[in-house]
Amino acid sequence: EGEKYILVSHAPDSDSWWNTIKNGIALAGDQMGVEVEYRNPPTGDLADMARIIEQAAASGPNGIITTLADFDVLSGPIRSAVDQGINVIIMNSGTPEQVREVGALMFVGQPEYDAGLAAGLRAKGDGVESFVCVNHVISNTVVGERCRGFADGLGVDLGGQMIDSGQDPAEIKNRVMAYLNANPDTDAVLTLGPTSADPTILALEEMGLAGDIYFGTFDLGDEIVKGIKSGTIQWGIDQQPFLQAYLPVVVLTNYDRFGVLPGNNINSGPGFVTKDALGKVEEFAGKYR
Amino acid sequence: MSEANTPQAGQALVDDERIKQISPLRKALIRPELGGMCGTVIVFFLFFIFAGDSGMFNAQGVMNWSTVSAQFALIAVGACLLMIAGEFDLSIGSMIGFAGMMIAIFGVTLGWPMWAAILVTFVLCTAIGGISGYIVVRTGLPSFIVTLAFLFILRGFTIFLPQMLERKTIIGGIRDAAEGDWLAPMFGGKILTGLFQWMGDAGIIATFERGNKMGQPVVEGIPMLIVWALFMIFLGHFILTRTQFGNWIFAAGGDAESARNSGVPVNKVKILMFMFTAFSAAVFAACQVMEFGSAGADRGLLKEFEAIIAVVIGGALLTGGYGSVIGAALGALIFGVVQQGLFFAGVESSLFRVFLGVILLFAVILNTYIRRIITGER
Amino acid sequence: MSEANTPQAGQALVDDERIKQISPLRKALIRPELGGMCGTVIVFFLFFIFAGDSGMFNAQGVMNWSTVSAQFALIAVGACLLMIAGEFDLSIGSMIGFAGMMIAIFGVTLGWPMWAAILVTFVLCTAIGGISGYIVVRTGLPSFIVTLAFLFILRGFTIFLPQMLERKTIIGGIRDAAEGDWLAPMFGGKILTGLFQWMGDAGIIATFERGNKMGQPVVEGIPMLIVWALFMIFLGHFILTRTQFGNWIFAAGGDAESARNSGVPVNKVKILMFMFTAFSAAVFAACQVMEFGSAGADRGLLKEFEAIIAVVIGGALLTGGYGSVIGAALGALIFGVVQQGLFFAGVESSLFRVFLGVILLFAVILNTYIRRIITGER
Amino acid sequence: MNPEKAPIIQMRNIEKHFGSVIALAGVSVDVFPGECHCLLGDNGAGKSTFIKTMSGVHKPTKGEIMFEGTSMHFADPRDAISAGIATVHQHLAMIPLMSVSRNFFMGNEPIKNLGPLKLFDHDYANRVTMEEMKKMGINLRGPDQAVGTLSGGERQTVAIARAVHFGAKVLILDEPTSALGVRQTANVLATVDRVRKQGIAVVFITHNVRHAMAVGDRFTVLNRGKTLGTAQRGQITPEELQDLMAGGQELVALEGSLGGTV
Amino acid sequence: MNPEKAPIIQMRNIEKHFGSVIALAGVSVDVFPGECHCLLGDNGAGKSTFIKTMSGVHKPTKGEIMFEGTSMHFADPRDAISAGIATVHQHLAMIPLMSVSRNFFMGNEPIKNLGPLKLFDHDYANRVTMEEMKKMGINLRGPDQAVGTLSGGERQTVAIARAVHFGAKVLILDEPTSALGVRQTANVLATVDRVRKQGIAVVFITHNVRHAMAVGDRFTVLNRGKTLGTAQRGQITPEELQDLMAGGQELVALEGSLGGTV
Ligand SMILES: Nc1ncnc2c1ncn2[C@@H]1O[C@H](COP(=O)(O)OP(=O)(O)OP(=O)(O)O)[C@@H](O)[C@H]1O
Ligand SMILES: Nc1ncnc2c1ncn2[C@@H]1O[C@H](COP(=O)(O)OP(=O)(O)OP(=O)(O)O)[C@@H](O)[C@H]1O
Ligand SMILES: [Mg+2]
Ligand SMILES: [Mg+2]
Repeated sequence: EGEKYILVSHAPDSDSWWNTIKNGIALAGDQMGVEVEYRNPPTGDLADMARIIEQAAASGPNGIITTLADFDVLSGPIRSAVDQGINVIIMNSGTPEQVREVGALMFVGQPEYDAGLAAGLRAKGDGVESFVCVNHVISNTVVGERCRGFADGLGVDLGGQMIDSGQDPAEIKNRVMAYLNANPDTDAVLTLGPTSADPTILALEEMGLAGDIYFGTFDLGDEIVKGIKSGTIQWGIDQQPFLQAYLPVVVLTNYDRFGVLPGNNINSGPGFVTKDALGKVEEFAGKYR
Repeated sequence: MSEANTPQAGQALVDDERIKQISPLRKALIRPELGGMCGTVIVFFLFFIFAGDSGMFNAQGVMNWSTVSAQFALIAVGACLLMIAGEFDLSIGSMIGFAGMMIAIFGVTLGWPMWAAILVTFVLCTAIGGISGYIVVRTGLPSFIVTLAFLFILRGFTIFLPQMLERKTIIGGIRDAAEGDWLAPMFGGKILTGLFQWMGDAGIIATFERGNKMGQPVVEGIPMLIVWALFMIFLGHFILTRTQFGNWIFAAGGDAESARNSGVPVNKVKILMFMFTAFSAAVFAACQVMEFGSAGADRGLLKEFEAIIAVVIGGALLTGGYGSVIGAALGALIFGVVQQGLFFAGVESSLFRVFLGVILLFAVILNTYIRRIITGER
Repeated sequence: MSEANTPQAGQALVDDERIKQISPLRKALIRPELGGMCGTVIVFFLFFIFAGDSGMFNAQGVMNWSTVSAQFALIAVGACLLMIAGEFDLSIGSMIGFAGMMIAIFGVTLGWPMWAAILVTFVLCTAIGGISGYIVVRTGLPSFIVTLAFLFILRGFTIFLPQMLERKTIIGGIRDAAEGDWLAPMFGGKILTGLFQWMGDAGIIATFERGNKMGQPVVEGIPMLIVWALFMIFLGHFILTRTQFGNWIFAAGGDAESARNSGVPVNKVKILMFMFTAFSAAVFAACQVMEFGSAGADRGLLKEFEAIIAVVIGGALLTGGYGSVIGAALGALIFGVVQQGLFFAGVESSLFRVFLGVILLFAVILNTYIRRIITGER
Repeated sequence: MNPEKAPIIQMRNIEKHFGSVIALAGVSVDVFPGECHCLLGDNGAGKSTFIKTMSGVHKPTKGEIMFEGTSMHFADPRDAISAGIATVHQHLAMIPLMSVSRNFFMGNEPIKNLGPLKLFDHDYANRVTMEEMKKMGINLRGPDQAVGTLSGGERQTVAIARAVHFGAKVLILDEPTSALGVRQTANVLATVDRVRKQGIAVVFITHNVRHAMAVGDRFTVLNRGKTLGTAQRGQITPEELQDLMAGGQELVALEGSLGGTV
Repeated sequence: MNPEKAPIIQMRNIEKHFGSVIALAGVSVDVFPGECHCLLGDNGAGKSTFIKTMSGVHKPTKGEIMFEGTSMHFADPRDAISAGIATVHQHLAMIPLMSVSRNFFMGNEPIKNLGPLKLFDHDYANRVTMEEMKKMGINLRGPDQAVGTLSGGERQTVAIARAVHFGAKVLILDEPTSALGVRQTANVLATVDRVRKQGIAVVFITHNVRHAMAVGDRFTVLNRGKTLGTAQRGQITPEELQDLMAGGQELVALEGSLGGTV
């Protein structure tokens, strides 16, 4: 009872996707009767994140849940936490090999590149040949991997198809419109999260392309769900962040209490959310989905 | 006092053999916004050449960069007046995020009628602007530091409040909540839709050729954002050049001590300008949340720099006392056109920042040169 | 000149009936870094109470906030000297990202030996710092604008170059490339590992309890980052207070025109300080990439503000001519301890910004008060 | 000077403290309409501080200001200006980046009402500025010329012209001649003389005994925040005044060649 | 003055243009050791510009500067200072936020070598500052007192003391007395006299004929960037000098009461 866990993410403060994570750990914490803290580098600087992991280790928790956003940067601090006797579970990003290498117990989530790749393969199957990837966090090194994966899945060169949209919704909207105006033969739009998806929906509506152009997005949110429902968006890739947060807490608690541990990594995704399966998603988007 | 010119009292300057004549044409051209005007001409010229056939100058394209420019202009007007009054505000961006979030919290989370949410947010933001202004004039601290503190404080609350209340950092559903409200369309609506429909029907502007909007004109109407921007530019320009208060703004920024001794209520002027800046940030935020239907904790990031850049490109002096609202508006236009134009022209988008930096450098060097001619500064 | 004190030449100030006496104790305490000292004491006191049992003050915890503080201190020293010389640099953060990326591109993408990559990067960054300094002193533009331009230009290249060369915004594998290099450990290594091993064995500090490092001390040694920070603090303090050049830095920032008339080579001093600031950013970047093994396009975001905040908390005057390196280092310590301490204390992390803003405001108000006493400013 | 008239300003026992500095320790001075009242004294004697309390810049720590017989409390310079007190401060209150006409009317803008809006009446301002400057003997290139392009002497003249224009009742000049050349000085002194003859009260601060003797009707000497007394013109010789200004002590003995020249 | 001596500085046909402004249009002046050479002239006549070319702040557009008989090109003020020319500028070159001793040695820091390192010799600086200030009659609280806490007169005195200390051969004073009270002025004039008698050449700028006559050996009047000529002491009356300074024309006619007082 009263074990203490810390979840360290790589996301800047304002990133909305991580809310679901916060809600997930809050719920798991309540249910298991443990204390879980959420920590992140305020500006999303991975070097700061490494310091936070070190700090987390120093405060002597029972376990740490963290992402492996950049193996080079984070493997050192994670390994030394493991060496110190702290149980570590990797969530969200990382590969099974890397997870093994840092000595973590297991991995819950789905690597960004692979998710992109899966999406690309799916789009290729739907006949997509060119696309534009709206990257609202160009300087964030993790999220861009999705675009690369998608391009590789399609089997095309990423080249200039990833645009740096900035984070201002009006600018995102107008940049997407500018791109589509200048490149009218673009087959598909890929957005990397609610921040870029919401204005993109408006851009497509305004250009009369909504439902006409192939539109996929990562991560869910209110507007995305509405978009899927109305047919503007073909699919949203749901990594089910709730699981990425909830399961590690449960697993760690049970491991600490009873020494039980699942035999393998857990894939929280990829879940392609399409028009057909929207009920619960709609209800909980942005909170638990 | 010793930087005295040769001519003595009683002799006209122009009679002075020690000063070469300046041609009347040159004199007529030399105005604070000249740099901005030249920049605008150059920028349009370049993009006509390099992106003329990319759709940048058809109806849709024009609306595209106009909207972006209007956004910049909206906050640039506030920042411009504040800068002329001798202060500046690094919290504009955070204020935008904060204002949007407040509208969402009041209107959606707390379920107030949208007009009430908007009005209360405006009052709140303007009051916060007033507080930072009050701290600046009372303590005499540089506004850089005080507003930097507010940059962090406001952003902190913008992230913390929705998390505490709604367990998420984006609050959506604002459009639904604003349905039927009388005030909301003042920010999120479009005007002249009839005119554009007619122009579309008459073939003056293109209509959609595919998709679910087939037959409708590519531009539906003029977004309220642009209307607000034009209104604020007009208002700012009018206040600055035509009213007593405008003279006080210049005086407060030119030399606060002298202005105070001459009977200008400098503190009042500065605090009011901080409030006006906060007000324009709130207008920006209101337009944004009404158009996009959601408020996010990351809205407005770095907008303070963009506002300052537009103002400075427009010829205002960072240290106050000199500048023009028209210049700031042109600065915003240049900024918007370059940013969108690079997309139309298909330039690698991450190079946008490099262009921005280079343009900024050239613009200020040009402006400094112009200003020295005007004011006889050395 | 008219702000004359009562006493006439020939009479000691202390004999003046019109000035109340200041107690010697108060006089001894009144120094630029006093605010920083008070702040440090308060901050440690508070965290002892609220986070004393959270591991914040065990070996590992101390090393944690020391490292973070050392990071801040490294760039704060450069920013401090530059600010005392009357200018400031908004491009510090972008320079950190740029420098790291250059090391990675030279060392990994182009495959140069690591020492060459590091040295060339240092030369390049220092030269860029020199260029912005040159532009500032030649054009007389405010450094805010010039370095804002460089903020965008450098960040633009930091994103653009790796994308062009490697099609990604992060370049890894630096640790492998640095294997066996003679220069790399100067930035990424640790010293005094023997001592810490002994302390671990002797039970003075905790050791790992399991895993493949069992028996080794939790703190392996002192990272070079801390060594560099201490070295830079010492160097900066020494230059500022003990050398002729230090006097020139104060003079250049206090009043450039007067200093120039008195024979101080003001332009040279300012340009050198810009170069020094760029150099400290490059050291920061080198330590970072060597420790973490990769360079990312988002490294160093907003670090310029953090540097400026640390310097200002440490008592320097934003407008130049006044400040102390020790103060800046204490500012960095406060900043680091508060940032990490809030984590240790388990405070909601989005509130960190709110704390930061509030601390900043209080610190400057306190420092202004102290400064007015010292300099007799009104 | 004009004993039959009542004083327009009476300053009674004015004290002013700045933190730990006591700048004025109880100064009383009366100023009559139509007289030129010279304020003299050492550096730091408190002359500028004194006239700043008179013009509403500082609020006195203690003491009373009577304006036209009634007690006044100026909250800020605007109050003093609208009561009819115009001041040319020692550090010129001119803003180099602004045009001459904007400077001329700074704080006193002419208003043209457009419905509820108060507009700055630029036409009026420009016309008046050009006229007033011509009266002072300065031909401007135009009313929109920036003050920064004027010479020091010209700026001083603008400041004085402005003060004369608005100074309905009292004109205060704080060391207007210290940085001026001979001819500009003569011009300023002539202006003071002219203004005084129009029945306006002038308060004139200077370090130069000769300038004071040239236009002054009464002389008040301040020393370390206190008055050493007021003398009528003709009741005091320049040498006595000189000695008083040096702090009421005999001058430091100088070389023979310098005696009596300062 | 000392015709047997060679001039220490000869300025020949100095011209200086600032953009479209011609500040100096060919000025020639010789300065001899041990003389006090007064530069007089209207506002904007170019006096400050002229001495700034002498002290290395400006490079002359045309013309030649001979120092001790050889042609000199001062690249910046450091060169002039190390050649032995010390200047007190019209706008004081003092930095209020810095301590008196740091200000005193600004640009001329005493060096203590520690191996290859050049250290600022604080002990020496503090000692010398205290001594020099005492010589000028000012007791500081300590050498680390900030200049900002000094009165205007005291600051002026520090600036002059500094110039005297470093001015091995030539001391240039640009309107040092304009803002000073009577006693402070007497003090400065006495200092000039003392320095001159030590054989140092003094260039002294003022608007005040009496101050000039008090200490000057020769008088050069500038007008609109040109010399109106140089006169020896005794060859010219104060009244003639006055007229010359007003631009070579007769003074504007003033009211009877003002005549001859400026
Ligand atoms: N840096 C500069 N740039 C342009 N013009 C200048 C500069 N410095 C001086 N001038 C101009 O040169 C002329 C001579 O100025 P200067 O300061 O030498 O006059 P001065 O004789 O010292 O006057 P004063 O008695 O008022 O001190 C003036 O017209 C002045 O405006
Ligand atoms: N704002 C202020 N804060 C603190 N002290 C001040 C302030 N203004 C003036 N003083 C002090 O008050 C005293 C009187 O100053 P004041 O300027 O009135 O002298 P003054 O007689 O005008 O001198 P001068 O002849 O040099 O102009 C001085 O000791 C000065 O330092
Ligand atoms: Mg005064
Ligand atoms: Mg001069």
